[in-house]
Amino acid sequence: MAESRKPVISVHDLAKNYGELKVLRKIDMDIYKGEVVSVIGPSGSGKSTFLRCLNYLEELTSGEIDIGGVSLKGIDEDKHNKKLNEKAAKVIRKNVGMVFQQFNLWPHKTVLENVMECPVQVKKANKEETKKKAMELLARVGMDGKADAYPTQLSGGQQQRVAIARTLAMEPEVILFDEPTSALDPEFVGEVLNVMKDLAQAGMTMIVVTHEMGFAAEVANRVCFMDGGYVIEDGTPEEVFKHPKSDRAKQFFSKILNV
Amino acid sequence: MAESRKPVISVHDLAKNYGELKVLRKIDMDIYKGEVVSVIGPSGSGKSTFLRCLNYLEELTSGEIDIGGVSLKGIDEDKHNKKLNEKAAKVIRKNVGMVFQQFNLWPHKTVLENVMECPVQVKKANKEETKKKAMELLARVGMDGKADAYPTQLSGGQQQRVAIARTLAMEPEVILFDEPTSALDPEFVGEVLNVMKDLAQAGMTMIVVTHEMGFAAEVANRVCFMDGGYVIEDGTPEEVFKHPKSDRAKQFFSKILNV
Amino acid sequence: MNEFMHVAEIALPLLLQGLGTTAAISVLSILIAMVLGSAVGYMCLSKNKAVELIARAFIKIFRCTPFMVQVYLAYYGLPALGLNVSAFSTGVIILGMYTAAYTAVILESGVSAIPKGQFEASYAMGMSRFKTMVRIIFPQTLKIIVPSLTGQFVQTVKDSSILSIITVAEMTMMTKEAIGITFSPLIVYICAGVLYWALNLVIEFASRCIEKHNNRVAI
Amino acid sequence: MENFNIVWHYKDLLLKGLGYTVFVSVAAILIALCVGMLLSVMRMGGDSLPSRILKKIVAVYISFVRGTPVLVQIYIIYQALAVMGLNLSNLASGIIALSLNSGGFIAEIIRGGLTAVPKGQTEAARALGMSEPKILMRIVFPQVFKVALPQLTSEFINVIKVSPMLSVLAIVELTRTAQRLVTQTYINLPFYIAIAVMYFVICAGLEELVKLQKKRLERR
Amino acid sequence: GSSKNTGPLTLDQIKENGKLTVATEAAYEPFEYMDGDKIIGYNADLFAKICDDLGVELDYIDLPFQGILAGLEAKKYDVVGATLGVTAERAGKYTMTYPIQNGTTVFVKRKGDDSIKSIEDMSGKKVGTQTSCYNEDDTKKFNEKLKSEGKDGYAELLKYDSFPEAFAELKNGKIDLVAQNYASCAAVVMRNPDDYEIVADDSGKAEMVGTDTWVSWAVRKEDTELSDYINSEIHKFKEDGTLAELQKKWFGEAVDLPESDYIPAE
Ligand SMILES: Nc1ncnc2c1ncn2[C@@H]1O[C@H](COP(=O)(O)OP(=O)(O)OP(=O)(O)O)[C@@H](O)[C@H]1O
Ligand SMILES: Nc1ncnc2c1ncn2[C@@H]1O[C@H](COP(=O)(O)OP(=O)(O)OP(=O)(O)O)[C@@H](O)[C@H]1O
Ligand SMILES: [Mg+2]
Ligand SMILES: [Mg+2]
Repeated sequence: MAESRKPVISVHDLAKNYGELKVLRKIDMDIYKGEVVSVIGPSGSGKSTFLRCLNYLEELTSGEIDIGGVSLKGIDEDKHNKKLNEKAAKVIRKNVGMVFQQFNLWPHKTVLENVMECPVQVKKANKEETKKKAMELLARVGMDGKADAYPTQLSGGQQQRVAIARTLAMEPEVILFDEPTSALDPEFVGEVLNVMKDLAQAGMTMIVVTHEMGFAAEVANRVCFMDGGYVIEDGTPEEVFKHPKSDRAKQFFSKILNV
Repeated sequence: MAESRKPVISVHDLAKNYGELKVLRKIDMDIYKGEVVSVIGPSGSGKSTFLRCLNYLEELTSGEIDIGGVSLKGIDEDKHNKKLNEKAAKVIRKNVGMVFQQFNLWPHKTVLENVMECPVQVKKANKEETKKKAMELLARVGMDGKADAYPTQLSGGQQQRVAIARTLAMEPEVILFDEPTSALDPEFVGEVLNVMKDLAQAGMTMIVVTHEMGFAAEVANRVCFMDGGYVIEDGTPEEVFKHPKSDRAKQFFSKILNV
Repeated sequence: MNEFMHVAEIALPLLLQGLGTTAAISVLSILIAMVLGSAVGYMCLSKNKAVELIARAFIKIFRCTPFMVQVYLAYYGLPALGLNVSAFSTGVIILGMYTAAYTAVILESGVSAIPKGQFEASYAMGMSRFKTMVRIIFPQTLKIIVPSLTGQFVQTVKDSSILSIITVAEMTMMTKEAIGITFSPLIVYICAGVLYWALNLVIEFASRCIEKHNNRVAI
Repeated sequence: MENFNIVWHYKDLLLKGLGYTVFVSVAAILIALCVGMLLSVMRMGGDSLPSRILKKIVAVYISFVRGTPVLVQIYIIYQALAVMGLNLSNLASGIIALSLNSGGFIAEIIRGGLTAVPKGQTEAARALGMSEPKILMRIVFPQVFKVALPQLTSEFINVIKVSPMLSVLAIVELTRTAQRLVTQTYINLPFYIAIAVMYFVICAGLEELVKLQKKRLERR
Repeated sequence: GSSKNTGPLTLDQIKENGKLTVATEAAYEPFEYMDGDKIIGYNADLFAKICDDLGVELDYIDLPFQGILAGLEAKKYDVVGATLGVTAERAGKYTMTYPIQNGTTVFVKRKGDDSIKSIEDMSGKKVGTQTSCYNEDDTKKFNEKLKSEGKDGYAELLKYDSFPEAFAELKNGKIDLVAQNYASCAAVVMRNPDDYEIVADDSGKAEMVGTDTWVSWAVRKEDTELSDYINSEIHKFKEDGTLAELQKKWFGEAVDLPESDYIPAE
């Protein structure tokens, strides 16, 4: 990690409440270009919420997120931040892509149309060019053979690979993955993880919420363990898995790592 | 395994088609008292269908299943078998319980009512006694504290434990499990597997379709590997996992066992 | 405003008189619809193809023709068949049958919304088809269909207005009469609209209470 | 039997009435779709005061439309348009009345259909930077209309079925034609049976057609 | 529709529009009824002549009777040319033109129904009329009068959407009497002499219910130019014999009609 460079994403004091419920409490995190950060932790610890805040799919309660010079701010500090956030989100979403657990492909469009939709509609890109690029991306995830299929005709693993291609089509600097393999049949997990490995090797900056400890250990160069809305552990996979500092992490790993 | 005893379940030449699709092709299998059989195999290989035939949730196309002296027969041989099967199913379902992937608890009844419903309605058992026994069973799966809760108020793991208690209440000789943990959050898988371990140790005959290789290796005393509607491998966990005879099984394990 | 009060003063007594008839017709028709509709709905789920076909034909005929035309047919057709029933009874019967067709569809769709696993778990536990329906499926179905049933019954109240064409003195008939006296159709119709609305809000309120009760009992 | 010959004698008039019925219904349902979409969009607004008021208005509107007979609504709209000084033809007033009525129902259908579009679908679009109107028009509504096709069809059939009430505005659609012929010939049953069959063919035919189309869509 | 202006409608405007819009319910033999998809009848003939004289087209529209006066106020048309009984209420709200026929209510029974010998024999009979028609009012009042005399009154008063429906019901026995204006009843009986007859006294003269009533058309109160013109036309038709001729054609007899004091007191 090159601490001297400017971080791609910089999170300060981020907190998020749902009414009374404090889901994120006080998160500080800098993420640098080329990092692959794996976020792990028990159910309900706030992993998804954290990811969703980075993309402004959730309103921030307080604190600040800075991405590429544009920032989102908590509305507790100032109600008017909401309007500003909505503007900022337009820029941020161009830099930050997201891949969901449930793939969320649009079922009424073919694979190719799914990939082309946003470049054409949002970036107003040329149709012919976009199509060429979309086919390249589909080839990269091994899905060029299914360009004209509808999502429901694909297996989960294939859908997720298309979803990744769709995100790549917007040429983001960072991609957020929220449990990208946990809705998949075990046999298809591998193919999606391989695509992600390739992305990591190609230098893509990625934040991955996952239960796949194998992937976290092998591919990530940084692991964050969350619990109760806090980031409790943050370090290399070696540090976090082998020598967790907190009891909560120790306990969690003991449950997950052996049946 | 005591090969000399009469099998509890005896399957001869079982085949099952959905229209043109051959889902089970030619299955022969004897299952003896106290055996814990783990059925594994890729998605679509026919594992669920096999289990559902044993309980007559599916019509058999051809072949025969004999359970406790009563038999189900394929309707390809004789259409009238359908009527006979329906009668036989009434007896068979008393001997064979089933636990589903999606738990399928009845949402409009409390935990206790779920467990009591069938003994009272089907076996016409005495209410007071059934209640006593139901509470014992709930205690056995660690759910006696939630007797008056409704299913939706429980976690997945808790629901599955109740579903097991509900099945036990009918005092079956064999219990069929269809991926009992795959709808659970990872943190809750252990508690259900532990209940199943206890049952196995108490001598219950069980057939378990599962993706939990750890459980298959540790608890089962027999593993069947299915593919394309055939049982390709059938032996001890040691034999099947370590020295699979077929290439298909080798390939499958290589994908599943390491990321 | 003055005119409004004046017209309302003349119209309301008449309208309230009609409201009673409207309520009576609605209640009786809904009762018929519940009994007949459940029977037709159960027939739709039957394994016997002939039984199912009869039920489907019943539904189709009643759903695919305007209620107004059904009313005319019943009013002129029943006497032609030698049945001498009053206009009121004709109205109740035809509205009951019309609503029954919709009730049957709602019931059937409610049953199909219950996950297959609920049936299978019951069969696997040794329950009979009938027991499964009565003890496991229908109780869950009822909960699901309360909103659609409410919608249908509100519709029934409104459809009763069409019975004015066969001399039934329900609220719409009284509305016409009040207009004949006051010559202020807009005001009278607004009064009538509000009364219908109020009647239906009562139904909706009752249904919401039932839903709340359901939610409290089993989540 | 000879009575049915009379029906045959007037077949041209009846078919003309049928044509009117179809025209009025199609026009009304098309406008109603727009009204329905507009109402649902108004109902999706956030928690700010204006959008809360808007939501309340929509709620009252829908409740009124659903709670009062169409006949009453037709009269109220007919009179209200006149009071507002809009001098529209009866045909236009009738179509507007039907659309405003049906629009309320369609808004409810869309609301139901919206729950069938997983939240993830819109989130994926949002995360990819699509604007909210685009998300609605390109991602949400196409899916809503697909899942809600059966309900939308039965709403269309409903429009056909309530169109006879437009006879009170002198729109000579099918039922009004039959009524006229009945008063002219003093023969009732054969005419009413004839138009019942005509309505049945139209409505049941439409239902079957949509079912077929839906099956074709599902095959892909 | 007719005038877009808010002020009263003038004859010039009508001429400019090129048409006079007249609303009626064409289910009222022989005043106005459908022949194929054309409205014909006594009123139809009169309006055709009036429009001819004015040099404009007749825009004749067929509407259900119940809402017809409302549409006049809403300026949907210029004249309600339906057969309106002249009542104090109606005259209070609209200008009622000179009468064009005698509209006193009479009863029609099934031909040969011996249980009804005079209009006093109403005990336990079912009577039909049309909703919101002025005959309904007279029929109700007559019932009250019978009751005040200690008689039983009607078994039931049924209100139909239109008179033909009521006559059909009378024929098939669902009701025993229809109450409608004399002129129409005379025409109905004239065309169906085997089915119906008017309830008459011993001398065979039709028995009238209540006081003499006249029928005419309604025009908005402010449109005085139009109502005056129509009145002048009716007057002219009386003078030149057109009216008597048309009455003979449609009703079989001519009737004397007043031009003043035809509006009853409240
Ligand atoms: N829209 C919401 N309204 C209220 N509470 C919410 C909402 N979304 C999430 N929560 C709550 O916030 C907490 C954190 O949820 P989150 O989805 O971030 O957890 P997670 O770590 O991703 O868990 P999992 O591993 O199950 O996905 C949970 O307690 C959840 O119930
Ligand atoms: N009702 C049905 N109609 C038609 N085909 C069916 C039906 N049920 C199952 N199948 C097909 O039968 C095959 C075997 O299905 P089955 O559910 O038994 O597989 P499985 O081994 O349990 O897979 P999984 O691990 O995904 O649960 C599949 O190809 C499936 O599509
Ligand atoms: Mg999550
Ligand atoms: Mg399965």
